Amino acid sequence: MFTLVNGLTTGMAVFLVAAGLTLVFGIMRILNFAHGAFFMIGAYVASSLVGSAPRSVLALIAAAVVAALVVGVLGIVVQRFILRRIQHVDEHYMLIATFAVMLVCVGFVKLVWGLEFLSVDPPPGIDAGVEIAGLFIPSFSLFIIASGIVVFLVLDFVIHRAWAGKMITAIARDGWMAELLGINVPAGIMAAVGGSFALAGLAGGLLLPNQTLSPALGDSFLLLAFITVVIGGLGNVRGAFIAAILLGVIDGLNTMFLPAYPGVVVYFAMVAFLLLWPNGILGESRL
Amino acid sequence: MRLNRRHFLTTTAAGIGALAMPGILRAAQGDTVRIGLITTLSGPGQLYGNYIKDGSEIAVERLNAAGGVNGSKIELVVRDDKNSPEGAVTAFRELTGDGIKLFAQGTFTANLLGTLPLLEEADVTMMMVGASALALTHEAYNPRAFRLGFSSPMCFGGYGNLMAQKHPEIEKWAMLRSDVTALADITNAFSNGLKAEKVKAGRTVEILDPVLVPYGGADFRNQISNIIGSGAPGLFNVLQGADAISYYKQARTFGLDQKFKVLCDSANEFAIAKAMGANTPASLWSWTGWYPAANKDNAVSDEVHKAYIKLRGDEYPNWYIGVSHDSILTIANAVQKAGSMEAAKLIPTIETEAPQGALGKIHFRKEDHGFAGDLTYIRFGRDDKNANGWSVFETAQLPGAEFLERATPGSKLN
Amino acid sequence: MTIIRLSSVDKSYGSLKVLHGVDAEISEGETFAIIGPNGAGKTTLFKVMTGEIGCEAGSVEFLGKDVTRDPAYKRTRAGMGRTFQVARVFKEMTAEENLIVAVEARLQNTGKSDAPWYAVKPSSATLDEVHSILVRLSLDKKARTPASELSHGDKKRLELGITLAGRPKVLMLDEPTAGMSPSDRVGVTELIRDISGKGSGLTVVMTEHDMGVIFGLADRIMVMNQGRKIAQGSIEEIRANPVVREVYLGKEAHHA
Amino acid sequence: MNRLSTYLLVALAAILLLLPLWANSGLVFLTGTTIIVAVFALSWNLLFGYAGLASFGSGGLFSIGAYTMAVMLRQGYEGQFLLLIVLATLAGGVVAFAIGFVALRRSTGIFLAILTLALAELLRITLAKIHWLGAEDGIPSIVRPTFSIGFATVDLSRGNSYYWFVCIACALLVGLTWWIAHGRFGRTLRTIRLDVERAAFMGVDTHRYRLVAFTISGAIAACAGALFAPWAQIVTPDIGNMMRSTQPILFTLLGGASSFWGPLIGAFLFSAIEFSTRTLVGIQEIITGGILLAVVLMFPTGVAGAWNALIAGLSARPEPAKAAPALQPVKE
Repeated sequence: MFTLVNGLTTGMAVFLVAAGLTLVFGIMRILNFAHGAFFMIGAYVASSLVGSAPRSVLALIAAAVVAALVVGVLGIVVQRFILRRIQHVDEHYMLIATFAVMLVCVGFVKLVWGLEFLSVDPPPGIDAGVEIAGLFIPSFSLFIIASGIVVFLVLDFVIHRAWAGKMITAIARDGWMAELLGINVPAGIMAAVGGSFALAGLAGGLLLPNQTLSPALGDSFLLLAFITVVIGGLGNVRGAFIAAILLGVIDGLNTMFLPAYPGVVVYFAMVAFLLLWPNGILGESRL
Repeated sequence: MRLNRRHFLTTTAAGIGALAMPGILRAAQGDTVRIGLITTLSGPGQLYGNYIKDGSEIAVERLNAAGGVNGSKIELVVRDDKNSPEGAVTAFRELTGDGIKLFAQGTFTANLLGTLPLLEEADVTMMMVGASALALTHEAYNPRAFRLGFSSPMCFGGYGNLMAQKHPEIEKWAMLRSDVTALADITNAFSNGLKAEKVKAGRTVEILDPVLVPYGGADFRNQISNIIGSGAPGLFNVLQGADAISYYKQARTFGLDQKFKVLCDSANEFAIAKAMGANTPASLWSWTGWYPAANKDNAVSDEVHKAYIKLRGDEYPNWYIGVSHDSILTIANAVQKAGSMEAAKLIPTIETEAPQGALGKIHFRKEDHGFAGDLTYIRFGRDDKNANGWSVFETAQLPGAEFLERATPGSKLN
Repeated sequence: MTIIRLSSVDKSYGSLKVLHGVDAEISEGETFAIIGPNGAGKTTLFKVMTGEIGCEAGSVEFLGKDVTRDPAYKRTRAGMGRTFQVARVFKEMTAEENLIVAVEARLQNTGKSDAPWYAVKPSSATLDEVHSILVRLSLDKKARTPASELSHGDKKRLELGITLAGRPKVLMLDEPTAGMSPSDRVGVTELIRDISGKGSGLTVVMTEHDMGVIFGLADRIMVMNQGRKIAQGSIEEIRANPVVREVYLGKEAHHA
Repeated sequence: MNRLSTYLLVALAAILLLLPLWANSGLVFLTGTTIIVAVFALSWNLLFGYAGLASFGSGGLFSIGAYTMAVMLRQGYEGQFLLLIVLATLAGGVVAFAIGFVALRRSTGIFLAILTLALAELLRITLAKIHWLGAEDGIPSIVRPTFSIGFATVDLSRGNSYYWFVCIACALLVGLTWWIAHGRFGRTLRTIRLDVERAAFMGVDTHRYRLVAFTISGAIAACAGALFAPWAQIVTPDIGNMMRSTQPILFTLLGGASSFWGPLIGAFLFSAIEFSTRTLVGIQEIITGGILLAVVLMFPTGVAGAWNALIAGLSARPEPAKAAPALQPVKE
């Protein structure tokens, strides 16, 4: 039972990171190698704002939002000056470009924040634990789970219900037609891209008290987020949500039943998923 | 860590100079004693590589200020091993190709294993900075290399011994380590040390199998609940760097401080307290290779400490600073005494000399070139009275020679 | 002699059923056209014949053999050649290279590869054949032009050439004149008639929107509507068929 | 290929062969490493640039070759060195075939990429757990072998002889890959990358061709790994990590995927950048990332693409000059 709650926590943490990744794919058709680095920058920005001990949950959320804005702007800059220029060449050059952006981001973080570890504590209110049905659950876990669900619901609403989502969907499906319908396509793409990158920053801020900040932070989530995005179906937010929960629970069961090989079953699961559902469990989505 | 601008600019300028004129290194060869330093200056190991570089540079500065070696200045040529054996080999071959015969190298064992077989061919004498893996003085023993580091049986065997002495009442220990096979040496050494001392005192102790954690993971809650569920009052934690801090952080909400009577960290020393500040665990032991406050009567230690504070503005230097300083010092001292840079003369000199370093007298065991310095353990933790939120409560020292493993140069230790 | 036989073919995309028990028999040597309004299921039927997609029920026979489960490449080897609605050629290759790979693929498939195993360059026989196809398609002046730089009509020609290089028994043409200028359209129609003329023995199956092209080429016509076959016969019979007049010409008269 | 490029290639090959006679031994080592990873990148591009399949786990196959060689040399089979190379190559080919057999029919594109990535990571984790293979620290002190080939004894342990052996072996591999890529098989593969359906409608069994390409590419990657083991004289599980798998991708795209020589150009360019910035320690990521970005933005078709465009531009220039001979001042 506890394993399930933990699995859910891990899953939601991964989903927070994967959400932006899958959206960027849905809009621009690229696997963004720099996503982990953006996540890391979000975390560092937020940590500079709240210090090592945030005063309240609100302060943490506020810092996460600012981090999201900063990373969103950074994302737009990257899109405007790098990705857009090579958009029409070959999608694989986008890959190499995001890889290069990742390297630059890591170098940048090392120069600005240094190499020493930084740590931010959960703010008062969610730094203890609660007992539910005889089960001790850290309240920060609940915070992560809640954040994940809120982000998912908001995204799902925006994509499938709200006007903005329909507009973006129209652009992603057929840019020419969208333009004909009077949609400002470049502005729409800009907003969507900014929003997707901002999600990385938001995740960085929200997960700040979860782990330690170091220039290697980006790597710890990137691979799991990649796996989630692929298993869920590229560009498919609902798929990523389900895949993240599955991965979290699988990882939890891994530590319970196969403690000598931590973190290994996830790979087997991924290989199996890919062979069973080569297009992801919910299929690829062009947003 | 603040970026030291002056330092950054000089390295950059030197780099650009070297780019523009490849011959510049050769030109400077004349009457300087050149020491090659190969360490990890990119990727995840860079944190430790930077300490090694800082410590080595402090050593060079101090030695040159004191007149250098037999009147020649020491020049440190620093290269990045790119976190890989082939990166280390590239750097090593480049520098030996430039005529450098004296080397200090450190951080990862595999990178050292890559260069050790090449020492003979280039007539190199090498200091293995801070290296702890057994292989280096056993199956991969090379007479031209000296381990200025603490072997796992020594520092963690001593650690177990110390804990058995300090807490004879604890009869059950839990252990935790990253899923890195090489770290098994550490948990084994700790439990052996613990058991040996217990047996001597006529008591028994139960040591649980280590709980494994994926390296570089982000979420340790499952393992935390496993460990807490074990009911052991003592915990030995062998996670590294960011993993360890994340672990303590996540474990805090589970009431880590209340669940364990004794918390032992393997070797992260002040990195934990510096990151966690006022949320550092209430009390935590850690091994360290060099702690200036425990070496009060050692003038060299004080000077290195002061130089580091001047360089980085940080009062709690990592132990690598002291160890890397002493590595350079040992080489310089040997060159001075032997009056030569040939390994044939340097090796016996290093074997017999015992220069005063930051860690104390630097002396190596003749058979396998292992180092047996003092072992230092510190206990620190949360302290609201101190401005930075934590302070050091006690230190303990043990003579390393008592715990150094048998010398079996050239073959594996059983 | 029947060369292709479709027996009660069913095909659905998800919950949408697009083919309802379609039967058809195509005889050797004839030019057979499938027509119908948009969404009638022409292209789907075409794809079921070529093996691009499978079908849920029914069977496809080619040259007297059941090929329902055979993938496209096997049907191609057995003698089915196909062109696409929007010409698909290998854009990074020159016109000549496009045909070289096609000729070599045929030689390989029929086990008649004449170049030694170590050869890098195509054999001279291959090059001769390629040249003769280029001449026949009036593309010999553009042999070294990258296919991506060819005009729309030339791409169609080249694609036809790739298909012909496979020496098919049946030529499957999916809207061969779609999106062409009137002059190109005439040229391609001429070309198809030239290739499939009496004596060539070549069977042609085509879908087409342009009635002029169909009436100029087809021996027999099959009309589809809403996934069903509603009529089949010669041009005159189809013209006279009241059902066709109602659902097809009636609605689409202004179109044609 | 045009004449100028051919001359350049020959000149470069000559420089590489003569390098140990004058260059610093670190540069020689780096060059040897680069030659091997360049061939590795070439094997990857056989899959990517010709069959249209992107593998993110090629490091795993490199690792299989390297470990096979390291283990066999440790077991004392150095006398059969040439056979060991063949054995390692076969090992890579067999593993690649098995993976391709299961995976290729079901997944292509990004899914194949991620699948191969996961498999390579699994291999790395497994290798790091096997004590017999040295766990994380790998197999050190690998000998450079001495063996006899009937009439003569070849001693690769001395001086630069292994460097020259690597040069010859890699030249053979490049030649083999060139032959595969430019012959009928390569032409057919290209059609599969350009339009897989169109290729099928020429009667090409696209799945089989892809599987064969996957196997050959894996075999060559493993062969490069086998050459690498005695070169570095140590293998560790990290030899097949994610960075290794991204290496050929970077090299290929940097050099130009549409050119056969692209991966080689990319590999040498990348090493040149790394070597010339080796003294700028601590800001390596920014330098490498910045240079990559600059190259991608300036030469979006890779260096080979830019070079070919330059050559095309140069050879096209005389024509307008012919059209208007007298009045045109020559601007160079």
